[in-house]
Amino acid sequence: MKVDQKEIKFDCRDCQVYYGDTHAIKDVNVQIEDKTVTAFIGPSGCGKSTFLRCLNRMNDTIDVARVEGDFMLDGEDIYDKNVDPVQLRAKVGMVFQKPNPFPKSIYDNIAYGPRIHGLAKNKAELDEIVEKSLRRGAIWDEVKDRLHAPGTGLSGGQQQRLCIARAVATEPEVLLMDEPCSALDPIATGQVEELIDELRENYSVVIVTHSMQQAARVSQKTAFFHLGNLVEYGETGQIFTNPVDPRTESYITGRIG
Amino acid sequence: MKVDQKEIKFDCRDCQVYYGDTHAIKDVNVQIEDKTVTAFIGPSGCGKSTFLRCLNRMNDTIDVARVEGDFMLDGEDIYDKNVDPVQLRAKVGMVFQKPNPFPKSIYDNIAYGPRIHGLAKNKAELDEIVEKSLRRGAIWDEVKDRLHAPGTGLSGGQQQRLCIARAVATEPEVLLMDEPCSALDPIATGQVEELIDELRENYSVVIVTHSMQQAARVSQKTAFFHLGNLVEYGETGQIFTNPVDPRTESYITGRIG
Amino acid sequence: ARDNVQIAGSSTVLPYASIVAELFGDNTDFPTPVVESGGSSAGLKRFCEGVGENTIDVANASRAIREKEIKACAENGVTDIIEVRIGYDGIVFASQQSGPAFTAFEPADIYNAIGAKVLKDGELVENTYESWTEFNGELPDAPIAMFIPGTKHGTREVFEDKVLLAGCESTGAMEAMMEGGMDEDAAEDACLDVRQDGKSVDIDGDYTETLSRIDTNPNGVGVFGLAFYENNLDKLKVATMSGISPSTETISTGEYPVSRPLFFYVKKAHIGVIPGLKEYAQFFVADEIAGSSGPLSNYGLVADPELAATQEMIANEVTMGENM
Amino acid sequence: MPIFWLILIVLAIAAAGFLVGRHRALQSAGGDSRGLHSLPGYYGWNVALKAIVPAFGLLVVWLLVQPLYVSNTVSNMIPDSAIPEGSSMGLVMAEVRRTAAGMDNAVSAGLMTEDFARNARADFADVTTRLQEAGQIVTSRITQPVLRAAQEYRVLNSTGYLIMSIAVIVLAVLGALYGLRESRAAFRARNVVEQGVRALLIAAASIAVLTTVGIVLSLVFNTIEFFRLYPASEFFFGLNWAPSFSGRGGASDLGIVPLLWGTFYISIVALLVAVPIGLFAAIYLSEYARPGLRAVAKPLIEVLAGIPTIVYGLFALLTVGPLLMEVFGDEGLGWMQSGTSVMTAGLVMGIMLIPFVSSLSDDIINAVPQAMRDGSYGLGATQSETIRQVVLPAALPGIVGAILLAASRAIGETMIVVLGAGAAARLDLNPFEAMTTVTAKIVSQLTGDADFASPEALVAFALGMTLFILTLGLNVFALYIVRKYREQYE
Amino acid sequence: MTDASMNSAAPESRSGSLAQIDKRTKRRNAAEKRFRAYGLGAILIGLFFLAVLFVSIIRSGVPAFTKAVVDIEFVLTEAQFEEAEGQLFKTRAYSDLFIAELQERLTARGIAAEFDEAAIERLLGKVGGTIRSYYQANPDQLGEEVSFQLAASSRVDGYFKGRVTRDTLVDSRFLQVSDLDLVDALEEAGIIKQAFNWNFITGADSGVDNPGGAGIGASVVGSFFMMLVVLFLSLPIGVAASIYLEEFAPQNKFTDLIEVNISNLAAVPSIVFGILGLAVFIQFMHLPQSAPLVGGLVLTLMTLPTIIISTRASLKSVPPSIRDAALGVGASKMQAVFHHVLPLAMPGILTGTIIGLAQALGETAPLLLIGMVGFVARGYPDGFLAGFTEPNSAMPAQIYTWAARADVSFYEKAWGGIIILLAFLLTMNIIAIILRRRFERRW
Ligand SMILES: Nc1ncnc2c1ncn2[C@@H]1O[C@H](COP(=O)(O)OP(=O)(O)OP(=O)(O)O)[C@@H](O)[C@H]1O
Ligand SMILES: Nc1ncnc2c1ncn2[C@@H]1O[C@H](COP(=O)(O)OP(=O)(O)OP(=O)(O)O)[C@@H](O)[C@H]1O
Ligand SMILES: [Mg+2]
Ligand SMILES: [Mg+2]
Repeated sequence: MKVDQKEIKFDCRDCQVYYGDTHAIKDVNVQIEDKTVTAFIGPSGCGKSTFLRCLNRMNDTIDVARVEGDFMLDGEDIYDKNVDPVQLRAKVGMVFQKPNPFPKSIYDNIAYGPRIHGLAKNKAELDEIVEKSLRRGAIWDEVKDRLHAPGTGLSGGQQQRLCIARAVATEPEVLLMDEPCSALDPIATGQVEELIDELRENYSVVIVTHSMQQAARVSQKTAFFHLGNLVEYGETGQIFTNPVDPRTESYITGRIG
Repeated sequence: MKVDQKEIKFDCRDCQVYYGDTHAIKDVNVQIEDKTVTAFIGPSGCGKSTFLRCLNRMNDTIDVARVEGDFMLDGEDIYDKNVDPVQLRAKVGMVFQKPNPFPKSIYDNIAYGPRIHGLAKNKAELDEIVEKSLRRGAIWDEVKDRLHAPGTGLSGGQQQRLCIARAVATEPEVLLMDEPCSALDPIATGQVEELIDELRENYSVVIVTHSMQQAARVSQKTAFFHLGNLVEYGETGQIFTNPVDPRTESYITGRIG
Repeated sequence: ARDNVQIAGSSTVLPYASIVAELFGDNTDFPTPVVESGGSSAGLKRFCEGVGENTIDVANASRAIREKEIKACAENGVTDIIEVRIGYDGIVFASQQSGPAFTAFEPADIYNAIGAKVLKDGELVENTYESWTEFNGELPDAPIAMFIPGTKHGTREVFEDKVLLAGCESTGAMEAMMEGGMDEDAAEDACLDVRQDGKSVDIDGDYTETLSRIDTNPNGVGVFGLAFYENNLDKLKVATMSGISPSTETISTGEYPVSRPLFFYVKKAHIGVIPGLKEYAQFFVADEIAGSSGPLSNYGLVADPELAATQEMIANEVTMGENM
Repeated sequence: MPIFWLILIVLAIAAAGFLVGRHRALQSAGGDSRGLHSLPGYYGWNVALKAIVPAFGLLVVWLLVQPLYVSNTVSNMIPDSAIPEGSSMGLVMAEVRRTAAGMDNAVSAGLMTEDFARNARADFADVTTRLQEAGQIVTSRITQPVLRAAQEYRVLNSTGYLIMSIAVIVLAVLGALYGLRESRAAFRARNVVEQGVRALLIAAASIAVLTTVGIVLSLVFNTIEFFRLYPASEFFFGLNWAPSFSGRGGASDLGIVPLLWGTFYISIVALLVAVPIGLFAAIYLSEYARPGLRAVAKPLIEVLAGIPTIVYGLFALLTVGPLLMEVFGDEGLGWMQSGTSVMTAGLVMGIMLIPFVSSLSDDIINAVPQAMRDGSYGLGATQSETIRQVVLPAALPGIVGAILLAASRAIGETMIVVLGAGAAARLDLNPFEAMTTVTAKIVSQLTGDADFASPEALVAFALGMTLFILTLGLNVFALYIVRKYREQYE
Repeated sequence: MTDASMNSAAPESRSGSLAQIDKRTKRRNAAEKRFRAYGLGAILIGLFFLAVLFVSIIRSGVPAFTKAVVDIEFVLTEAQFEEAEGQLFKTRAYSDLFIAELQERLTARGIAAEFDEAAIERLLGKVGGTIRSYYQANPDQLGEEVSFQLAASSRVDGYFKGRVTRDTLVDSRFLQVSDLDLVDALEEAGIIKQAFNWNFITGADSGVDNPGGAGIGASVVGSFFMMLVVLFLSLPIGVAASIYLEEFAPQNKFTDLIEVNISNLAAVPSIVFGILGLAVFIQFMHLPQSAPLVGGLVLTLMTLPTIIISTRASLKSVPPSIRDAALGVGASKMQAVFHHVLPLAMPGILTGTIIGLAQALGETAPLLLIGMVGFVARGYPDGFLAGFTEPNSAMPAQIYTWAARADVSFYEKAWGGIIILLAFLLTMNIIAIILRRRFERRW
């Protein structure tokens, strides 16, 4: 859809992930561009989340997970031992597949990131950041009256948007979103998609989605995973209209939703 | 779509739910038919999950939640103090919005329900039930080799299907499904929808979904919730093509995905 | 720097030491000494740990220090020790006030009651006596239940020496053992064996524990210190031993057979370094305190007839080995 | 309290360093914390840590070394002839220290001028009386060498402390300055501070190892001594425990087996009481009880853990024992000889251990996410089924920890055993027989009147060592089992 | 149930009215009820034992809070003072003076009973110390009339409390039946009466022949300082160690070693910690003997395993998704732990602390070896810092020694001491319990 001279943000080569003995990601090579929305699609259990979690080293927290290969962010290997995963994660934000708000107030959920990164000089600025993030997460109207109610008392979709707002609040350069709209109604989905579009102007966004339509709407690049392999990666338009690999084609055409 | 002489399974009158001071469900009256799929739609946070949880008294477990009104299942008030919520829940199964597999093996996750209800006489029968349920949950192929791996080590979509399979395994008369396909790819979604269709032959199914297409595909009746009110309830075809309430219309037409 | 006298050792001496320590604090300008309990063994061990402020100055003991201990002391530089005998502790046999009439014992009775092997009809057999009358018709017909000091207690030694061994000899059991092929040492050892079928119960705790056992068992006969018994006259009745009833008088004259001396040991090197140490030792054995009308005797300690010699010894700081 | 002040000064430097470092870092980023690598506070902490850690390190080392150095120098001043017969250099040095301290106090009370105190020619008889007048506790007459040494001691110490104070303060300032220099935007202050915290955490964890080393060291020499006096094979395999009171020598049987058996038996009985009661109580508190009941019952049950064990011991002796006697004694079933038995002690110990199991398990059960319970209820499970099959397995690692803790306490308990189970070591299967435990015997042999160099007293150390090694083995085994089990879940 | 029946209509077992509970459900509900009853039963058993213990403690301990006192005015002349001070056994001299004075006054009042000096001596406790310390502190009162309230002997005290009766009393040098007439007469005259025993709450230990002078106050202070040390060392160290082990430690031999070590330390008999404390703190580090500081250090080592084990268990129970969430917004592991995990684990940590401190507060055995058990009657420390280093006892040690003394009134005091110990424990716990309730939540 867009011209191709974008900078490469993530350059991943020969990536392998093992969970104990299971080989979950096999030989994946992919280059994620800056200021682009990249969609990961593929059947459930094919390794989308796993690969996404590699990009900000969230797999470090799973004991049994083992990651191999090169993951270059702006030319630097993020698995290099000089790299501070914390700094990496501040740069590469993440929205998890299962909403996981902190058992704290809604306000504190959002304010936590800015606080630890020192993004606000004072309370007023923090308030501002919180409001702005909640607005971007399309949840402000629903929670503005109960900012100090616990985040765990929200509905499923609200929690999901809260987590999106929380991730956005720290202004990451790359945002990894694992099925961010799975529990959202069409209108909220639209708002989040708008947010993604807006983020794309400055940042790079990677989104996992099961909705082919959503992938087509928001992404410029699409990667199709299957059984741990990256089967096809290319311009979204081309993937959806003219897939090279027969597996991609059968997945796309088997489309129902 | 179908003729209307179906039996009434659930008859809910003047239902109110409060979370502390928040009035989450307001004056809802709805009659859910037997051998029918009823879809609950509505914007995120409108009270769909809350109402669903009322139908098998899952709200009992939330301290702050208070339920009022009549919920008649086959003519009996399920909130009557003679009613055993355990028996009720065995009859009215539930798939939760957030997949919540037990920290046990996949096999034990499924076998749990049949075991406590004594549905299997011996190990072989239990094996059979487990396999059948996993097949119905469209996850058998993915997990058949690791039935004794922990259920928490599955991918998001796999967990969701595991939970569906788990709910089906106890053969409930009514199945409440809170966004059962949110983390599923189109093919898996199709399989689950097939399951729902199959269940409809004997049972009553209530499904919460954000996908209007899905609602249209699988349901015969649709209820539209908005801000805690049941705005409109009727034949799915009629709701989608010819909504009475302007709010319904604007929600439907605002449709994107 | 430490300003108080630090004492440790026997819990039998502790009551007397606590009386003296309190009075010493009340009557002098020195701070009240600290008296730790923990047993003669632990006390002497710490005493022999070395010389210096972080070691104790005085060890209380319910028995005389042993050669091996003196050697261990010397290895650690504790060479000059002043031995102070403060008096005697009488050991009595008492039973519940309202229990059967245990009023007079001979060592032989005790041996017959709890010895492991007894002479029955001229033959050495496993002790199976159930009741006291079985071997002595004058004793009440009550099941045997004796509470004797556990092997951790110094009292046990006196009990073994003065009662069990004596009883063993006088019943002729010892002779029978030696005839059976044992040499004298082995026979003595065998005499001290106590039956293990529950008729004789070792008490590792204090006399209060023995008292509570007697309280719950009307047939129980327990071994107590004289002072403890005198404090509990309303609960206990005492039995004579070899016809002598125990009292400070009969013990100090040596008529009552079962008693033992109590000691404390002073580290001479600490005298002049630890304030009040010598004063404490002198105060302890002063006539007003340890004499026969002093508070110690009043509490039940049997005053030492040779107290004057002890006083002099302390005044001159005569260490063990130097004197007599 | 000059050291107290020194510490305060260093802390003040650190506090100032904190503020300045924070400020400098902010400034280097143009006043905007967003330009910094870490939160401004971390820069502050970095400076503070750099001020405190080396300075306190020096302080500690100095405080350890200076007395050694001073004593050494001063004791060289004291001729051997000045050490009285039977005394030791150590004692004379104590006298020196006391004299020096007395002079310090006298000077500070104004009874003696500093000059007088320093004057090496001062008449020592005069000093003695003056000190006595000043209410200082002076033992006998102060001798010439002691006075000289005390004066030297004071001088050395005060110069030493002066130098130390200066050095520590300088080091603190230097550290702070170094930290300040680092306070630039790009500096990874958080990582450095976190490294520091991590080092602290590791240090804390290592205390356990140090304690173990300490325990082993304080037991091992006496244990070796014991085995020199008593054959190891008889100790480990002997079936009879019958120490004779020492002094007659050689006749003691010191076999550990009956004691181990008693320990095992009594602990098992105690756990059989404590684990079911504690676990059920925990379940009821966390799952069924109304908040009001829980708020009251839980702390009350915790009080059971705080009642001194001597109370339990007396409870066993005076109440439980006679009660059991009525049922199982000669008048009843005839299994029981006397009130003291494994049963008595085990029951009472079990009561004491209830809160160890109940309170901890309650917290852990409470922490199991509600979603787990919901999942189970949604399938039509009853609450008890949910608890048994979902909640408890999820909480299992923590519960196992609680039970292990209770078991450990059972093994280490003394008073209840002494009063409740008796002092007799016996190998018997009948739980109504009196038995005793290793721990109880450690205590009784250690606090006894025996000759401290005899096997009867030293055996306490060997018992302690053996118990230590046995429980170590058990714990290794438990760890292995827990690991293996944990792999199935999670 | 066969495959066919599962496909066909709903299984009969579960069709039918909800109010009509089927057999299986009945069975399950019965099981549920039983389970619940076991739970409730367990709690009731726990509370029952607590109640039994409490009742027996209180019943035996309450008398310790009162004592029989002799109320009398007394004049001590300068000359008498000088003379008494000149003796070695000064307190005896004072008490002789007092007894003589009392006898005179009684005769003057014409008390109806027969008595002599020995009888009065038997009625009185050890009063010399009190009188001497009074006149030493107030020399200006010499020659003035001073009103004293002095402890009566423990037998007289027992007579007032019903422990000693005319029937059970056996004549001894401590008290004779005939003396009781005098006691009755004095009581009528208002000279002997029962009074609240403040000295028991505030005082220090006394010699075995002076139960009237014994108090637990000094050892409460000793326990207080020990608990300060334990709290401020074991809680931070324990929590820090657990955080390291649970959150940061790599799985390797060294951390396994630490882990095994910690659980092993929990099983080490407490007296062994005393051996360790004696060797390390007193003999090696030259810390003072009988000092609360050393006691605190030993108890810290003893409590650490309890706190570590419970902290680890509760850290383990915090779901990993919370950690993920924090890490996902760029928090460091350290921040995730301190900001999110630790607060959620707080209830368990506090429980461990409560139990650990309770255990430390009631422990005697390790104190035996570092010199805090026995007779430590130094009174209150001068100043806060001195509280850590001056010789002192601790409550359980005090109770333990009292329980072993021959005079029954010490036994009563031991139980009274237990009441105070429990009061101390409860105050200590209440803070932790309030904190714990604030941290409790479910998610
Ligand atoms: N446990 C709770 N405590 C307090 N408020 C709650 C709780 N659960 C839900 N709510 C509130 O009740 C309202 C309805 O929530 P509900 O979960 O029923 O929404 P929903 O329709 O399921 O939304 P979604 O599609 O996002 O899942 C929301 O405003 C929500 O914030
Ligand atoms: N913690 C884990 N331990 C073991 N296996 C795992 C774990 N997490 C994921 N897997 C396995 O790795 C494979 C890839 O999982 P992943 O979560 O990446 O799938 P996904 O593409 O995100 O699927 P979904 O769309 O269902 O979320 C799956 O087969 C899954 O079962
Ligand atoms: Mg996924
Ligand atoms: Mg919902």
